[in-house]
Amino acid sequence: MKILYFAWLRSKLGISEEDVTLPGHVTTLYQLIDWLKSRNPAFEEIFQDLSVIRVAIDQEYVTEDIPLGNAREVAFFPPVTGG
Amino acid sequence: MKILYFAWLRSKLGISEEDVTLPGHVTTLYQLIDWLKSRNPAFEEIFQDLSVIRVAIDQEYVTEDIPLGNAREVAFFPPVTGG
Amino acid sequence: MVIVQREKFDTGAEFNRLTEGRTDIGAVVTFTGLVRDFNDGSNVTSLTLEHYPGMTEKELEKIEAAARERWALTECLIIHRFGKMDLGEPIVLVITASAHRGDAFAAAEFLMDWLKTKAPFWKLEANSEGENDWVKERESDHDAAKRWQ
Amino acid sequence: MVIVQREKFDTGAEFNRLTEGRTDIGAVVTFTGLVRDFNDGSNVTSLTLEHYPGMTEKELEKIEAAARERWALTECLIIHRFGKMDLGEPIVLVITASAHRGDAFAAAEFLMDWLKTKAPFWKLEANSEGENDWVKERESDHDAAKRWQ
Repeated sequence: MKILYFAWLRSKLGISEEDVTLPGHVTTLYQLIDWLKSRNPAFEEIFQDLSVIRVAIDQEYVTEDIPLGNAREVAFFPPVTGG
Repeated sequence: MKILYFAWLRSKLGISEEDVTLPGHVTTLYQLIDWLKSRNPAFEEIFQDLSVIRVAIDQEYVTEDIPLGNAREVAFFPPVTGG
Repeated sequence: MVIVQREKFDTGAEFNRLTEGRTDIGAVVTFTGLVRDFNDGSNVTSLTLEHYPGMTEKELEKIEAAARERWALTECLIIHRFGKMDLGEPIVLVITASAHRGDAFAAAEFLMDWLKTKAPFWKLEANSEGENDWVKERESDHDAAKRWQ
Repeated sequence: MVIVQREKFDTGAEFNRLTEGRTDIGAVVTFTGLVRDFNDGSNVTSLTLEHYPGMTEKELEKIEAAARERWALTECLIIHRFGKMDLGEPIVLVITASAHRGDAFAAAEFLMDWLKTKAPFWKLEANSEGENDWVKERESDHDAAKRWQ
Protein backbone atom coordinates (compact mmCIF):
# COMPACT_ATOMS: atom_id res chain seq x y z
CA MET A 1 0.00 0.00 0.00
CA LYS A 2 1.24 3.45 -0.89
CA ILE A 3 1.03 6.17 1.78
CA LEU A 4 1.27 9.82 0.70
CA TYR A 5 1.99 12.91 2.82
CA PHE A 6 1.44 16.49 1.68
CA ALA A 7 2.24 20.02 2.82
CA TRP A 8 3.39 20.36 6.47
CA LEU A 9 2.99 16.62 7.08
CA ARG A 10 5.47 16.02 4.26
CA SER A 11 7.91 18.68 5.47
CA LYS A 12 7.77 17.48 9.11
CA LEU A 13 8.30 13.84 8.14
CA GLY A 14 10.81 14.59 5.42
CA ILE A 15 9.13 12.09 3.08
CA SER A 16 6.36 12.50 0.55
CA GLU A 17 5.48 8.85 0.10
CA GLU A 18 6.29 5.35 1.27
CA ASP A 19 5.28 1.81 0.35
CA VAL A 20 4.14 -0.22 3.33
CA THR A 21 3.06 -3.81 3.86
CA LEU A 22 0.39 -3.84 6.52
CA PRO A 23 0.43 -6.36 9.37
CA GLY A 24 -2.62 -8.64 9.31
CA HIS A 25 -4.34 -6.89 12.26
CA VAL A 26 -4.43 -3.53 10.44
CA THR A 27 -7.69 -3.52 8.44
CA THR A 28 -9.26 -0.10 9.00
CA LEU A 29 -8.16 3.51 8.55
CA TYR A 30 -7.81 4.22 12.29
CA GLN A 31 -5.83 1.01 12.75
CA LEU A 32 -3.55 2.16 9.94
CA ILE A 33 -3.02 5.51 11.64
CA ASP A 34 -2.26 3.80 14.99
CA TRP A 35 0.18 1.47 13.29
CA LEU A 36 1.92 4.36 11.47
CA LYS A 37 2.23 6.25 14.80
CA SER A 38 3.68 3.21 16.56
CA ARG A 39 6.64 3.09 14.21
CA ASN A 40 8.28 6.42 14.95
CA PRO A 41 7.87 9.58 17.14
CA ALA A 42 7.69 11.81 14.03
CA PHE A 43 4.55 9.98 12.93
CA GLU A 44 3.22 10.03 16.50
CA GLU A 45 3.60 13.82 16.34
CA ILE A 46 1.90 14.52 13.00
CA PHE A 47 -1.08 12.34 13.88
CA GLN A 48 -1.45 13.85 17.37
CA ASP A 49 -4.48 15.96 16.47
CA LEU A 50 -6.57 14.23 13.80
CA SER A 51 -8.92 17.21 13.55
CA VAL A 52 -6.27 19.03 11.50
CA ILE A 53 -5.66 16.07 9.17
CA ARG A 54 -7.62 15.19 6.05
CA VAL A 55 -7.55 11.70 4.55
CA ALA A 56 -8.13 10.39 1.03
CA ILE A 57 -8.28 6.68 0.19
CA ASP A 58 -7.66 5.99 -3.47
CA GLN A 59 -8.06 9.73 -4.10
CA GLU A 60 -11.51 10.00 -2.47
CA TYR A 61 -12.08 11.93 0.76
CA VAL A 62 -12.79 9.79 3.82
CA THR A 63 -14.10 11.30 7.06
CA GLU A 64 -14.57 8.25 9.27
CA ASP A 65 -12.95 4.98 10.19
CA ILE A 66 -13.67 2.69 7.25
CA PRO A 67 -12.23 -0.70 6.26
CA LEU A 68 -9.20 -0.32 4.00
CA GLY A 69 -10.36 -3.21 1.77
CA ASN A 70 -8.23 -3.31 -1.35
CA ALA A 71 -7.15 0.32 -1.10
CA ARG A 72 -3.91 0.97 -2.98
CA GLU A 73 -3.26 4.55 -1.90
CA VAL A 74 -3.90 6.41 1.34
CA ALA A 75 -3.07 10.12 1.52
CA PHE A 76 -2.76 12.35 4.61
CA PHE A 77 -2.77 16.12 4.36
CA PRO A 78 -3.86 19.35 6.05
CA PRO A 79 -7.07 21.21 5.12
CA VAL A 80 -6.67 22.50 1.58
CA THR A 81 -5.65 26.11 0.90
CA GLY A 82 -5.61 26.49 -2.89
CA GLY A 83 -7.52 28.87 -5.14
CA MET B 1 -36.24 74.32 -22.31
CA LYS B 2 -34.98 71.29 -24.14
CA ILE B 3 -37.19 68.18 -24.18
CA LEU B 4 -35.62 64.81 -25.09
CA TYR B 5 -37.31 61.57 -26.10
CA PHE B 6 -35.62 58.17 -26.21
CA ALA B 7 -36.29 54.63 -27.48
CA TRP B 8 -39.93 53.93 -28.40
CA LEU B 9 -41.04 57.40 -27.37
CA ARG B 10 -38.61 58.81 -29.93
CA SER B 11 -39.64 56.34 -32.67
CA LYS B 12 -43.37 56.92 -32.08
CA LEU B 13 -42.99 60.69 -32.11
CA GLY B 14 -40.44 60.77 -34.90
CA ILE B 15 -38.38 63.36 -32.98
CA SER B 16 -35.54 62.96 -30.51
CA GLU B 17 -35.56 66.46 -29.10
CA GLU B 18 -37.29 69.79 -29.26
CA ASP B 19 -36.83 73.26 -27.78
CA VAL B 20 -39.94 74.60 -26.11
CA THR B 21 -40.90 77.86 -24.47
CA LEU B 22 -43.27 77.06 -21.63
CA PRO B 23 -46.44 79.09 -21.11
CA GLY B 24 -46.45 80.88 -17.75
CA HIS B 25 -48.93 78.46 -16.10
CA VAL B 26 -46.62 75.44 -16.67
CA THR B 27 -44.37 75.31 -13.61
CA THR B 28 -44.26 71.61 -12.56
CA LEU B 29 -43.39 68.34 -14.25
CA TYR B 30 -46.98 67.10 -14.46
CA GLN B 31 -48.10 70.45 -15.85
CA LEU B 32 -45.38 70.11 -18.48
CA ILE B 33 -46.63 66.63 -19.41
CA ASP B 34 -50.22 67.88 -19.66
CA TRP B 35 -49.13 70.78 -21.81
CA LEU B 36 -47.06 68.50 -24.11
CA LYS B 37 -50.09 66.17 -24.48
CA SER B 38 -52.41 69.06 -25.30
CA ARG B 39 -50.40 69.99 -28.36
CA ASN B 40 -50.78 66.85 -30.45
CA PRO B 41 -52.45 63.35 -30.40
CA ALA B 42 -49.03 61.62 -30.77
CA PHE B 43 -47.93 63.14 -27.46
CA GLU B 44 -51.31 62.34 -25.92
CA GLU B 45 -50.62 58.71 -26.88
CA ILE B 46 -47.07 58.33 -25.57
CA PHE B 47 -48.00 59.89 -22.23
CA GLN B 48 -51.18 57.82 -21.86
CA ASP B 49 -49.67 55.45 -19.26
CA LEU B 50 -47.14 57.28 -17.12
CA SER B 51 -46.23 54.05 -15.28
CA VAL B 52 -44.18 52.99 -18.33
CA ILE B 53 -42.39 56.34 -18.62
CA ARG B 54 -39.26 57.44 -16.79
CA VAL B 55 -38.29 61.09 -16.41
CA ALA B 56 -34.99 62.85 -15.88
CA ILE B 57 -34.69 66.57 -15.20
CA ASP B 58 -31.24 67.93 -15.97
CA GLN B 59 -30.04 64.32 -16.20
CA GLU B 60 -31.28 63.30 -12.74
CA TYR B 61 -34.11 60.82 -12.25
CA VAL B 62 -37.37 62.32 -11.00
CA THR B 63 -40.22 60.15 -9.72
CA GLU B 64 -42.79 62.70 -8.61
CA ASP B 65 -44.35 65.98 -9.63
CA ILE B 66 -41.72 68.58 -8.77
CA PRO B 67 -41.38 72.25 -9.73
CA LEU B 68 -39.38 72.68 -12.93
CA GLY B 69 -37.50 75.65 -11.47
CA ASN B 70 -34.63 76.58 -13.76
CA ALA B 71 -34.46 73.15 -15.40
CA ARG B 72 -32.79 73.30 -18.81
CA GLU B 73 -33.42 69.72 -19.98
CA VAL B 74 -36.27 67.30 -19.41
CA ALA B 75 -35.98 63.76 -20.81
CA PHE B 76 -38.71 61.14 -21.22
CA PHE B 77 -37.89 57.49 -21.83
CA PRO B 78 -38.98 53.90 -21.14
CA PRO B 79 -37.50 51.78 -18.33
CA VAL B 80 -33.86 51.15 -19.19
CA THR B 81 -32.74 47.90 -20.82
CA GLY B 82 -28.96 48.12 -21.16
CA GLY B 83 -26.24 45.88 -19.85
CA MET C 1 -13.37 54.27 -14.35
CA VAL C 2 -16.34 54.61 -16.69
CA ILE C 3 -16.12 54.44 -20.49
CA VAL C 4 -19.05 54.81 -22.89
CA GLN C 5 -18.07 54.11 -26.48
CA ARG C 6 -19.30 52.96 -29.87
CA GLU C 7 -16.20 50.83 -30.62
CA LYS C 8 -15.75 47.20 -29.62
CA PHE C 9 -13.62 46.47 -26.57
CA ASP C 10 -11.38 43.53 -25.70
CA THR C 11 -12.05 42.00 -22.28
CA GLY C 12 -8.63 40.34 -22.16
CA ALA C 13 -6.77 43.54 -23.03
CA GLU C 14 -8.69 45.46 -20.36
CA PHE C 15 -7.93 42.74 -17.81
CA ASN C 16 -4.22 42.94 -18.63
CA ARG C 17 -4.13 46.74 -18.51
CA LEU C 18 -5.80 46.70 -15.11
CA THR C 19 -3.61 44.06 -13.45
CA GLU C 20 -0.25 44.81 -15.13
CA GLY C 21 2.53 45.19 -12.60
CA ARG C 22 0.15 45.07 -9.64
CA THR C 23 1.01 42.94 -6.61
CA ASP C 24 -1.76 44.19 -4.29
CA ILE C 25 -4.63 42.51 -6.13
CA GLY C 26 -5.68 39.05 -4.97
CA ALA C 27 -8.90 38.66 -6.92
CA VAL C 28 -10.26 39.97 -10.21
CA VAL C 29 -13.78 39.38 -11.49
CA THR C 30 -14.84 40.30 -15.01
CA PHE C 31 -18.36 40.28 -16.36
CA THR C 32 -18.86 40.54 -20.11
CA GLY C 33 -22.28 40.82 -21.71
CA LEU C 34 -22.47 39.64 -25.34
CA VAL C 35 -25.06 39.91 -28.12
CA ARG C 36 -26.96 36.62 -28.04
CA ASP C 37 -28.88 35.14 -30.99
CA PHE C 38 -31.99 34.45 -28.97
CA ASN C 39 -34.12 36.54 -26.61
CA ASP C 40 -37.61 36.01 -25.21
CA GLY C 41 -38.51 33.50 -27.92
CA SER C 42 -37.31 35.26 -31.06
CA ASN C 43 -34.21 34.93 -33.22
CA VAL C 44 -32.10 38.02 -32.88
CA THR C 45 -29.99 39.11 -35.86
CA SER C 46 -28.49 42.31 -34.47
CA LEU C 47 -28.78 44.74 -31.60
CA THR C 48 -28.73 48.53 -31.48
CA LEU C 49 -28.17 50.35 -28.22
CA GLU C 50 -29.47 53.86 -27.78
CA HIS C 51 -28.35 55.88 -24.78
CA TYR C 52 -28.63 59.31 -23.20
CA PRO C 53 -25.22 60.95 -23.71
CA GLY C 54 -24.19 62.87 -20.61
CA MET C 55 -26.65 61.24 -18.25
CA THR C 56 -25.28 57.77 -19.06
CA GLU C 57 -21.79 58.66 -17.89
CA LYS C 58 -23.14 60.38 -14.78
CA GLU C 59 -25.27 57.39 -13.80
CA LEU C 60 -22.43 54.93 -14.38
CA GLU C 61 -20.12 57.08 -12.27
CA LYS C 62 -22.69 57.10 -9.46
CA ILE C 63 -22.96 53.31 -9.70
CA GLU C 64 -19.18 52.94 -9.54
CA ALA C 65 -19.01 55.29 -6.53
CA ALA C 66 -21.73 53.26 -4.77
CA ALA C 67 -19.77 50.05 -5.34
CA ARG C 68 -16.53 51.58 -4.04
CA GLU C 69 -18.37 52.77 -0.94
CA ARG C 70 -19.72 49.29 -0.18
CA TRP C 71 -16.68 47.15 -0.96
CA ALA C 72 -12.90 47.47 -0.76
CA LEU C 73 -11.99 47.68 -4.44
CA THR C 74 -8.48 48.34 -5.68
CA GLU C 75 -9.78 48.76 -9.25
CA CYS C 76 -13.17 49.17 -10.86
CA LEU C 77 -13.90 49.52 -14.57
CA ILE C 78 -17.19 49.82 -16.46
CA ILE C 79 -17.28 49.91 -20.27
CA HIS C 80 -20.63 50.12 -22.02
CA ARG C 81 -21.11 50.37 -25.77
CA PHE C 82 -23.82 52.04 -27.82
CA GLY C 83 -24.75 51.82 -31.51
CA LYS C 84 -25.24 48.75 -33.72
CA MET C 85 -23.73 45.41 -32.73
CA ASP C 86 -23.58 42.06 -34.48
CA LEU C 87 -24.19 38.69 -32.83
CA GLY C 88 -21.40 37.64 -30.49
CA GLU C 89 -20.07 41.19 -30.03
CA PRO C 90 -19.44 42.46 -26.51
CA ILE C 91 -21.92 45.02 -25.11
CA VAL C 92 -20.79 45.66 -21.58
CA LEU C 93 -17.77 44.94 -19.41
CA VAL C 94 -17.38 45.24 -15.66
CA ILE C 95 -14.08 44.49 -13.94
CA THR C 96 -13.62 44.57 -10.17
CA ALA C 97 -10.33 43.95 -8.39
CA SER C 98 -9.85 43.50 -4.67
CA ALA C 99 -7.62 41.88 -2.09
CA HIS C 100 -10.35 39.27 -1.50
CA ARG C 101 -12.68 37.41 -3.81
CA GLY C 102 -15.86 38.11 -1.82
CA ASP C 103 -15.61 41.84 -2.46
CA ALA C 104 -14.74 41.43 -6.14
CA PHE C 105 -17.68 39.08 -6.79
CA ALA C 106 -20.25 41.08 -4.83
CA ALA C 107 -19.20 44.38 -6.40
CA ALA C 108 -19.34 42.98 -9.95
CA GLU C 109 -22.86 41.61 -9.41
CA PHE C 110 -23.97 44.83 -7.80
CA LEU C 111 -22.58 46.92 -10.67
CA MET C 112 -24.42 44.81 -13.25
CA ASP C 113 -27.69 44.81 -11.28
CA TRP C 114 -27.68 48.55 -10.82
CA LEU C 115 -26.47 49.26 -14.34
CA LYS C 116 -29.34 47.12 -15.72
CA THR C 117 -31.94 49.15 -13.83
CA LYS C 118 -30.42 52.65 -13.71
CA ALA C 119 -28.10 53.36 -16.67
CA PRO C 120 -30.07 55.04 -19.49
CA PHE C 121 -29.53 52.52 -22.30
CA TRP C 122 -32.24 50.98 -24.47
CA LYS C 123 -31.89 47.89 -26.64
CA LEU C 124 -33.50 47.62 -30.06
CA GLU C 125 -33.44 44.06 -31.38
CA ALA C 126 -33.62 43.19 -35.08
CA ASN C 127 -35.02 39.67 -35.56
CA SER C 128 -35.13 37.15 -38.39
CA GLU C 129 -38.69 38.26 -39.33
CA GLY C 130 -37.24 41.63 -40.26
CA GLU C 131 -38.80 43.35 -37.26
CA ASN C 132 -37.18 45.82 -34.91
CA ASP C 133 -38.41 45.57 -31.33
CA TRP C 134 -37.55 47.61 -28.28
CA VAL C 135 -36.54 45.17 -25.56
CA LYS C 136 -38.91 45.09 -22.58
CA GLU C 137 -37.62 45.63 -19.07
CA ARG C 138 -37.28 42.43 -17.04
CA GLU C 139 -38.92 41.90 -13.69
CA SER C 140 -35.96 39.67 -12.78
CA ASP C 141 -33.57 42.62 -13.21
CA HIS C 142 -35.59 44.66 -10.73
CA ASP C 143 -35.69 41.78 -8.27
CA ALA C 144 -31.90 41.40 -8.62
CA ALA C 145 -31.35 45.12 -8.01
CA LYS C 146 -33.50 45.01 -4.85
CA ARG C 147 -31.03 42.64 -3.19
CA TRP C 148 -28.66 45.56 -2.59
CA GLN C 149 -31.10 47.92 -0.86
CA MET D 1 -12.91 21.72 -18.73
CA VAL D 2 -10.27 21.33 -16.05
CA ILE D 3 -6.57 22.12 -16.50
CA VAL D 4 -3.88 21.71 -13.83
CA GLN D 5 -0.54 23.10 -14.95
CA ARG D 6 2.75 24.57 -13.80
CA GLU D 7 2.89 27.22 -16.56
CA LYS D 8 1.34 30.69 -16.35
CA PHE D 9 -1.98 31.22 -18.12
CA ASP D 10 -3.47 34.28 -19.79
CA THR D 11 -7.01 35.15 -18.65
CA GLY D 12 -7.69 37.24 -21.75
CA ALA D 13 -6.54 34.53 -24.16
CA GLU D 14 -8.69 31.95 -22.37
CA PHE D 15 -11.67 34.31 -22.52
CA ASN D 16 -11.19 34.79 -26.25
CA ARG D 17 -10.77 31.07 -26.95
CA LEU D 18 -13.95 30.32 -25.06
CA THR D 19 -16.19 32.96 -26.67
CA GLU D 20 -14.74 32.97 -30.23
CA GLY D 21 -17.44 32.58 -32.86
CA ARG D 22 -20.15 31.89 -30.27
CA THR D 23 -23.52 33.62 -30.57
CA ASP D 24 -25.35 31.65 -27.88
CA ILE D 25 -23.53 33.17 -24.91
CA GLY D 26 -25.09 36.19 -23.25
CA ALA D 27 -22.90 36.41 -20.15
CA VAL D 28 -19.34 35.47 -19.26
CA VAL D 29 -17.85 35.74 -15.78
CA THR D 30 -14.15 35.25 -15.12
CA PHE D 31 -12.49 34.96 -11.74
CA THR D 32 -8.71 35.24 -11.55
CA GLY D 33 -6.78 34.71 -8.34
CA LEU D 34 -3.36 36.41 -8.22
CA VAL D 35 -0.34 36.19 -5.92
CA ARG D 36 -0.72 39.11 -3.51
CA ASP D 37 2.16 40.74 -1.61
CA PHE D 38 0.35 40.66 1.71
CA ASN D 39 -1.47 37.91 3.62
CA ASP D 40 -2.61 37.69 7.25
CA GLY D 41 -0.24 40.44 8.33
CA SER D 42 3.00 39.41 6.67
CA ASN D 43 4.82 40.52 3.53
CA VAL D 44 4.74 37.74 0.99
CA THR D 45 7.64 37.48 -1.47
CA SER D 46 6.59 34.35 -3.37
CA LEU D 47 4.15 31.47 -3.26
CA THR D 48 4.58 27.76 -3.91
CA LEU D 49 1.59 25.55 -4.51
CA GLU D 50 1.77 21.87 -3.76
CA HIS D 51 -0.99 19.58 -4.98
CA TYR D 52 -2.03 15.94 -5.18
CA PRO D 53 -1.59 14.91 -8.82
CA GLY D 54 -4.46 12.72 -9.92
CA MET D 55 -6.79 13.57 -7.07
CA THR D 56 -6.64 17.30 -7.92
CA GLU D 57 -7.99 16.74 -11.42
CA LYS D 58 -10.69 14.38 -10.15
CA GLU D 59 -11.87 16.83 -7.49
CA LEU D 60 -11.93 19.74 -9.93
CA GLU D 61 -13.93 17.65 -12.40
CA LYS D 62 -16.44 16.81 -9.67
CA ILE D 63 -16.72 20.50 -8.82
CA GLU D 64 -17.30 21.40 -12.48
CA ALA D 65 -19.94 18.65 -12.80
CA ALA D 66 -21.70 19.96 -9.68
CA ALA D 67 -21.79 23.47 -11.14
CA ARG D 68 -23.15 22.25 -14.48
CA GLU D 69 -25.87 20.33 -12.65
CA ARG D 70 -26.97 23.40 -10.71
CA TRP D 71 -26.82 26.06 -13.41
CA ALA D 72 -27.32 26.26 -17.18
CA LEU D 73 -23.75 26.78 -18.37
CA THR D 74 -22.74 26.85 -22.01
CA GLU D 75 -19.06 26.81 -21.04
CA CYS D 76 -17.09 26.17 -17.89
CA LEU D 77 -13.32 26.30 -17.48
CA ILE D 78 -11.11 25.84 -14.43
CA ILE D 79 -7.34 26.34 -14.63
CA HIS D 80 -5.26 25.91 -11.47
CA ARG D 81 -1.50 26.19 -11.31
CA PHE D 82 1.02 24.47 -9.05
CA GLY D 83 4.71 25.15 -8.37
CA LYS D 84 6.47 28.41 -7.55
CA MET D 85 4.88 31.74 -8.43
CA ASP D 86 6.09 35.31 -8.16
CA LEU D 87 4.04 38.25 -6.90
CA GLY D 88 1.33 39.31 -9.32
CA GLU D 89 1.27 35.98 -11.16
CA PRO D 90 -2.08 34.26 -11.75
CA ILE D 91 -2.85 31.19 -9.61
CA VAL D 92 -6.35 30.17 -10.57
CA LEU D 93 -8.87 30.98 -13.29
CA VAL D 94 -12.54 30.14 -13.45
CA ILE D 95 -14.66 31.09 -16.47
CA THR D 96 -18.40 30.48 -16.67
CA ALA D 97 -20.55 31.28 -19.69
CA SER D 98 -24.32 31.20 -19.82
CA ALA D 99 -27.31 32.69 -21.59
CA HIS D 100 -28.03 34.74 -18.45
CA ARG D 101 -25.81 36.59 -16.01
CA GLY D 102 -27.37 35.14 -12.86
CA ASP D 103 -26.21 31.63 -13.73
CA ALA D 104 -22.73 32.74 -14.79
CA PHE D 105 -22.16 34.71 -11.55
CA ALA D 106 -23.56 32.07 -9.21
CA ALA D 107 -21.62 29.25 -10.87
CA ALA D 108 -18.32 31.16 -10.77
CA GLU D 109 -18.73 31.91 -7.05
CA PHE D 110 -19.74 28.34 -6.33
CA LEU D 111 -16.74 26.96 -8.25
CA MET D 112 -14.34 29.15 -6.28
CA ASP D 113 -15.96 28.37 -2.93
CA TRP D 114 -15.88 24.63 -3.49
CA LEU D 115 -12.42 24.68 -5.03
CA LYS D 116 -11.10 26.56 -1.97
CA THR D 117 -12.41 23.88 0.40
CA LYS D 118 -12.16 20.67 -1.67
CA ALA D 119 -9.37 20.79 -4.26
CA PRO D 120 -6.15 19.32 -2.78
CA PHE D 121 -3.81 22.30 -3.11
CA TRP D 122 -1.64 23.74 -0.35
CA LYS D 123 0.01 27.15 -0.34
CA LEU D 124 3.48 27.72 1.04
CA GLU D 125 4.27 31.41 1.45
CA ALA D 126 7.78 32.82 1.52
CA ASN D 127 7.89 36.13 3.42
CA SER D 128 10.32 39.01 3.74
CA GLU D 129 11.73 37.57 7.01
CA GLY D 130 13.01 34.64 4.97
CA GLU D 131 10.46 32.25 6.44
CA ASN D 132 8.35 29.70 4.60
CA ASP D 133 4.91 29.21 6.11
CA TRP D 134 2.13 26.85 5.15
CA VAL D 135 -1.00 28.96 4.73
CA LYS D 136 -3.73 28.22 7.30
CA GLU D 137 -7.24 27.34 6.18
CA ARG D 138 -9.71 30.19 6.47
CA GLU D 139 -12.94 29.95 8.41
CA SER D 140 -14.44 32.41 5.93
CA ASP D 141 -13.83 29.96 3.08
CA HIS D 142 -15.78 27.28 4.90
CA ASP D 143 -18.61 29.70 5.63
CA ALA D 144 -18.69 30.68 1.95
CA ALA D 145 -18.80 27.03 0.85
CA LYS D 146 -21.72 26.32 3.21
CA ARG D 147 -23.93 28.73 1.25
CA TRP D 148 -24.29 26.14 -1.50
CA GLN D 149 -25.44 23.20 0.62
